[in-house]
Amino acid sequence: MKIDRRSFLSYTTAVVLGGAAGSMLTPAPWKLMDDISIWTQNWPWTPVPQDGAITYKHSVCTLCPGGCGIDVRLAGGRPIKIEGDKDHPVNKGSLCPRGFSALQYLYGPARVTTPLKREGKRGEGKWQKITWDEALTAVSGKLAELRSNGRPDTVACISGSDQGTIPNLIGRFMTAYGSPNFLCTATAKDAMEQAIYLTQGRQGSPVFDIENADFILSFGAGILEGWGGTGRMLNLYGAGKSAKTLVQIEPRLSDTAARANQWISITPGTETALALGLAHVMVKESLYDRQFIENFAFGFNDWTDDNGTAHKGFATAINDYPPAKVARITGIKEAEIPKLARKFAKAAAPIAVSGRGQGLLPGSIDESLAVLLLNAIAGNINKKGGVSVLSDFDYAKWPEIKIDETASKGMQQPRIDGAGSDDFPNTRYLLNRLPETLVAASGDAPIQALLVTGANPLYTMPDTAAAKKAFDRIPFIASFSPFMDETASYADYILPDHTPLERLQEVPAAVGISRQVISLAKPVVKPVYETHHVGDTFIQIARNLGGFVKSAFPWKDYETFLKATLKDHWRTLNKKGWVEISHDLPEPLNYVFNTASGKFEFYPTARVSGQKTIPPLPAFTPVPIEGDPQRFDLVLMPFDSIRLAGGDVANAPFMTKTVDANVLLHQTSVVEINPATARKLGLKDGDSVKLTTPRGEATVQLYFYDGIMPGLIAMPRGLGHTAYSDYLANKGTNVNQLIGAIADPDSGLNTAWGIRATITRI
Amino acid sequence: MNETPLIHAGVKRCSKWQFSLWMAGVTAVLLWGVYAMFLCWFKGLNQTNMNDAYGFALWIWADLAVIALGGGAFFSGFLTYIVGKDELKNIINYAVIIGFICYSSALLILAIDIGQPLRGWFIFWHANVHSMLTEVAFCLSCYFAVLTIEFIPLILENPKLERKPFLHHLSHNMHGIMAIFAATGVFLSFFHQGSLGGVAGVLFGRPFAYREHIFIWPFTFFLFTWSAAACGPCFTILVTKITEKITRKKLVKDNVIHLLAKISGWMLLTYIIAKTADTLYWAMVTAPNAGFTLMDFYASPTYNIGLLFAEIVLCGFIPGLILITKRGRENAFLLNTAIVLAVIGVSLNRWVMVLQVMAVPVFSFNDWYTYLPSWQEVATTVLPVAYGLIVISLAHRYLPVFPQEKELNPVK
Amino acid sequence: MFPFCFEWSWDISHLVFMGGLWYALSIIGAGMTFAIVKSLFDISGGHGGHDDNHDHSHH
Amino acid sequence: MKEQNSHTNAKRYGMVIDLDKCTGCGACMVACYSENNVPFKTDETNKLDSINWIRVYKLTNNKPYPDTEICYLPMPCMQCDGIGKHGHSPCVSVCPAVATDYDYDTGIVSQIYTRCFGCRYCMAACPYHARKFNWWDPKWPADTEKYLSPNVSPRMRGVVEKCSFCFHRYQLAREKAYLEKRQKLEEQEYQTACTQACPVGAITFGDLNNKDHAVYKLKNDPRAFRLLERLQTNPKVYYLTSKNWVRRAGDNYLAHEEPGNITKVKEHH
Repeated sequence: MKIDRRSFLSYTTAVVLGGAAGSMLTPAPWKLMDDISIWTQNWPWTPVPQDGAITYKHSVCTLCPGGCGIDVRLAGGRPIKIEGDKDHPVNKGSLCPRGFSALQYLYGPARVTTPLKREGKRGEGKWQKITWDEALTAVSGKLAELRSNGRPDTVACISGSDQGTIPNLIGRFMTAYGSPNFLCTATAKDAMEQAIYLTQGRQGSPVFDIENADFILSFGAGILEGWGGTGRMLNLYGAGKSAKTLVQIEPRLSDTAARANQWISITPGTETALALGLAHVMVKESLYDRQFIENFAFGFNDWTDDNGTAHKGFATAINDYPPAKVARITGIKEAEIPKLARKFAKAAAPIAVSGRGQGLLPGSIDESLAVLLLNAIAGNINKKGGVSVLSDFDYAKWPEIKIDETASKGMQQPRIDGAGSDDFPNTRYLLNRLPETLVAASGDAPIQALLVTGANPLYTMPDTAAAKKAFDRIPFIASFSPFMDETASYADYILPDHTPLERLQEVPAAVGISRQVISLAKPVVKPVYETHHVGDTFIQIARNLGGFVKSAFPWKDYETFLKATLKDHWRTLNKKGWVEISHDLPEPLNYVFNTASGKFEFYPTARVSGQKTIPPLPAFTPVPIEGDPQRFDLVLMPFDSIRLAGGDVANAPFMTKTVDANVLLHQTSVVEINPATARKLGLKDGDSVKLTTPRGEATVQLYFYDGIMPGLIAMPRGLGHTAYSDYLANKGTNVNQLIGAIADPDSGLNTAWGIRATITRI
Repeated sequence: MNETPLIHAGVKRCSKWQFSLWMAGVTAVLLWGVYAMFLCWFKGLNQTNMNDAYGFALWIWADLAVIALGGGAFFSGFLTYIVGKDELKNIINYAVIIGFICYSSALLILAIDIGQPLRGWFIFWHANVHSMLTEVAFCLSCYFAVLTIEFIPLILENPKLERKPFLHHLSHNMHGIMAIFAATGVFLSFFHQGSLGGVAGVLFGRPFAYREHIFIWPFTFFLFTWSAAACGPCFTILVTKITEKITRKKLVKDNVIHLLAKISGWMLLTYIIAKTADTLYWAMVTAPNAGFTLMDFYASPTYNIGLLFAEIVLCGFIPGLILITKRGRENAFLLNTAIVLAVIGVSLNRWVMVLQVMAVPVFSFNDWYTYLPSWQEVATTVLPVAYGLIVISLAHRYLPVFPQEKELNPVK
Repeated sequence: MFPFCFEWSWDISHLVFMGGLWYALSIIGAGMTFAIVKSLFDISGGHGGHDDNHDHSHH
Repeated sequence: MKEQNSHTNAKRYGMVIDLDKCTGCGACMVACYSENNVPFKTDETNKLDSINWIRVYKLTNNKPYPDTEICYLPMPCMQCDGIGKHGHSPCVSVCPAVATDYDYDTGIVSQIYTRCFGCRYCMAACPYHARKFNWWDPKWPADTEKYLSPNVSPRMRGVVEKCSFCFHRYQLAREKAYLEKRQKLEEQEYQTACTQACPVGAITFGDLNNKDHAVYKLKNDPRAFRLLERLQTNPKVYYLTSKNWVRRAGDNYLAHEEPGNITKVKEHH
């Protein structure tokens, strides 16, 4: 056999092919392929979480005023999971979706990682990173300049809260500096506090002993959706310890209404009439607490004052609210009203609560008062399972502030928002009045510098666009937000605070709970970015300003200040995480009323002080609503969802992820409408429509929901952000933008529960 | 040696320019598909409009459809080599080429369709023998190997290649044992066509797809194999007819076509009778057991009862009856109508067994799921069509695909 | 696929299924090996080609 | 898919969800995201491409105002036992690459992400839509990867994932018990993240075979039912409801059929 070039090639090829084919029958190439394949799939962008020993740290969630205890799970010191703290007296392990998402507030694209100085136009989003020294110098410099001009009162501070050491430290700073303009976001609590003050003459937080009640009559309160502290309320509901019976009164089948024993739909804005109507039945049928009325009530029956003038009492006044009339006003079946009144009155421990949804908006004083009086005639004041007042935690007295002449002059100036003035003597803060005052002022703006901390007014204020315009008049805005929120993104300087899991602070009292529980939010991780505790920042600014302002802050830093404040409690708090200060509730009834009469005033005499002519007895006047009914045939009502944060702290990406497509669809808010209403307008489920109110317009999509009163459109709060990050911005519509504020004639607080609206097909 | 022409002597082919122009056009479409394919590979399946409810969509339909239509290869092979219908040797080459195109396309589409193409071989390596898809993948790849083997001798008969002694011998030797390969192909096809039927039929969580008792085994298997055997040859005839139209030449004698058509007709008719029995049992027993009425499955505007009618009567009984009658299949118009209907019918059946399975809501509180393919999905599905045209064009131009061509079209 | 993969078990389903697979693969492999080897043998086996009068099915 | 004989000692972990209690707050979903390193995108409103191991559905009774009722229905993976309770769940038997498997010791259906090659046959098989596909590369922007749990491996694009009943928690509990030389796990030692997170305690979790576990009794509650029972998927997730319309919504019924009567017959299949 001759081997030429060709056959040599053929043989070689055959050998190579044969060898290759042969080796394919061995595991080697396959194993190799397996390894290569696995290796190629180790994509660098698929993270491999670092392992480490699992430990737990206890802390308390400060993402809302609920004050829930949390357990933070750490792996090698890295926080990896939030869980509810089963031992914490407030929430006993229950936690809301926001609490579970807390790690997404610690990390994420919404955070401000260093101090920033605005470049370009306001809100344009162009920033220059600056050092803390530069940032503090800039703010201190501006404040020093205004002070040296003798106008410290032109500095305002907007805070998310006025409870606890941080807001108090900032309040102290404002006083030492010389400005009365410490403003705070108002909530339903403010209206309840006023109702309590008017009837009982006491200052303090209203508390509802849901723990011991057996019948809850809720006037639209989102009992299971964030009202009264989410963790606490959900825990009570789950443990079956809360009321055996829940009656929910609101025009929309909310999640609370869905779980209630009875849902009573009511024409929105007429809740006061129903409360008075129920009182009417209870009085007529003698279903009230005689003992309480006889011994501790003033103005229940007709009375004559010292001048001999006869006054109608509450029992007479409610003659105006017979069931037939109330049924007409509220749209509730007439027979239902006495039935409900009897059920309420005959329950062993009934309680009536108000505050729409999560109680983010104050609402009308008459309504809060009417609901409180309903509790009173049931003899439910300062009783187990009733309504009482929790005095603010008695903080250790700090050294008295010495103020200089400039500060003293400044403090004598009237507040920018008119709170506490003759018009609104009982109101502490009226943030919603700030924009109009700013716009109305001629010449230089009455506010020259604005400090914003723990609040996001450019998102939460009614008629947000108008608020933004008003803020344009303020030459200097500094934000202390840890997040690039709407207000921070509109500021000139951002001096970022720590986020809740990095920030030391105490939580003085959980909202609504009838015991004084102080918890300590301990940092679970060292600050991740170049942020400063807002308390330290203010102490530093005070030091920079020097003089009396500086000497008002003798503490090295916030931690020293907090320890000094908490004194004996510090050790317990540091060790245990919370301390329950015994509070003897219910207090003996004769001790608790600081009214002129020394009694519980059904006829609140405090309401007649000043020049105002508010009829003292609660009466039903429809809570006004903006818009011409001829032009706007429907009513837009915001609602709160537990999966959406509607207040100062916005959603974490995880929360938005839970939101259903019938709430948000891509970039568009989905609004609920009764199918009957929509069909009348010739609209279909899923139609895109233009929603117009007197304050603005938005493109929304319709969702046919049978559980909403015809004629209404419901839109969730908490969407429509323009700042933060891609995970939140430009998703849906901010309902606040479509609704203006309506001032309560008594308190000046915002009562707008909705606005007239119309929809047109696009 | 370089003087050997690429094109066989004695046949007429279009000019180089005409051919290049045509190929350029088809290649452009192919490249569009290739671009979409790379998008899917490098960016992931977010390029598609599939979703968690529609995990199987256009691609899986295309897979099932091309495998059914490519069934012409195994069934013609079966008839030719095993049954011994010698006339069919005049069309078997083309059936093999079409089968090759269909099966390679199916494999390509599968490679695009899976989320982790680099792990595609796990289906072999970590095989779960209970999964229909494993059986499909195994038989599909083996049968593709068989089709390649069946195609190779034809390629080797290109005048230029045939001059190389090794290739010449290889071609000859492969021919010698072709019956064994064909038999293996038939064996494999029976399995994977059947398993493809099982793919939907075993889904007991999907009442629209699920079949019980003998209707799952052997019926779902039988129905798919039978329908592929019935409609695959129809597709072969259809493509032959189209090729004849385009080349303006008669390529296969009528008696060959009529024989294949007649066999297909009987296959189709028996299939559709079995399918009707299956549908009746499913509609009257299986579905009601799960709480569904037949009309629950056809309650959407897209998926209405007309679809069932179209599949069974219009594209089943009618073409079946046309093809079994001598007058029907010998009338050009009726024959063409019947083969087109049969091809549509089997494609429709595969569509229903993939997309409607996904569309039907199983929960009473869910709506019908809707799906419209993205352009990337369409492009990658058109890609095999362009690829097929290219292969057919090349094969027709350079290979002796139709043994009767010279006889039917003598070059003057 | 192979007995050394951990999914493998010596049960009836594996034997039938994998048996079928390996059976098909063997036929394909053996057939192709036969054709290739025979062709190699044919070209190098002394006589330059086979009988050219064979009947190709499609001629 | 190797079946083991020790059915008697085997555990069958399952869940009972009280729909009369669930308020639809979504805490279970968020706790699950966090526990299991579930990724998030900028737009998650298309629920058909949003990865949720447990999803809370909102059902309504479709009655007009004011007789409308709603009910929230959290739906994790049902961990089906399959026809005849042999572990042939709809998904396990179809996976061509054994990337999903039925564990005969716990009854939990696993998913091996590095084994899955993304054919999505299991998704087509699952009537509960419990299985989710990674259509995108998961991304953890701006340091968020720092909070990822080391106990659950993050998935990659192109693979299917689903609820595992927090199987890693089972493994950790078993490890702990082993170190403490214990054979048995206490009921509270192994609980899923959603069970633990539910702020109203609507979810109960445990061994359905163990008389001492709460789920053992609850599954026989007259209010108990399972989703799509008629398909014989044999889920290990039970639901409690006092409302007939909810029960009806949980399966398919012909017009004349009543929920209670149908399912009992099927038990013996």
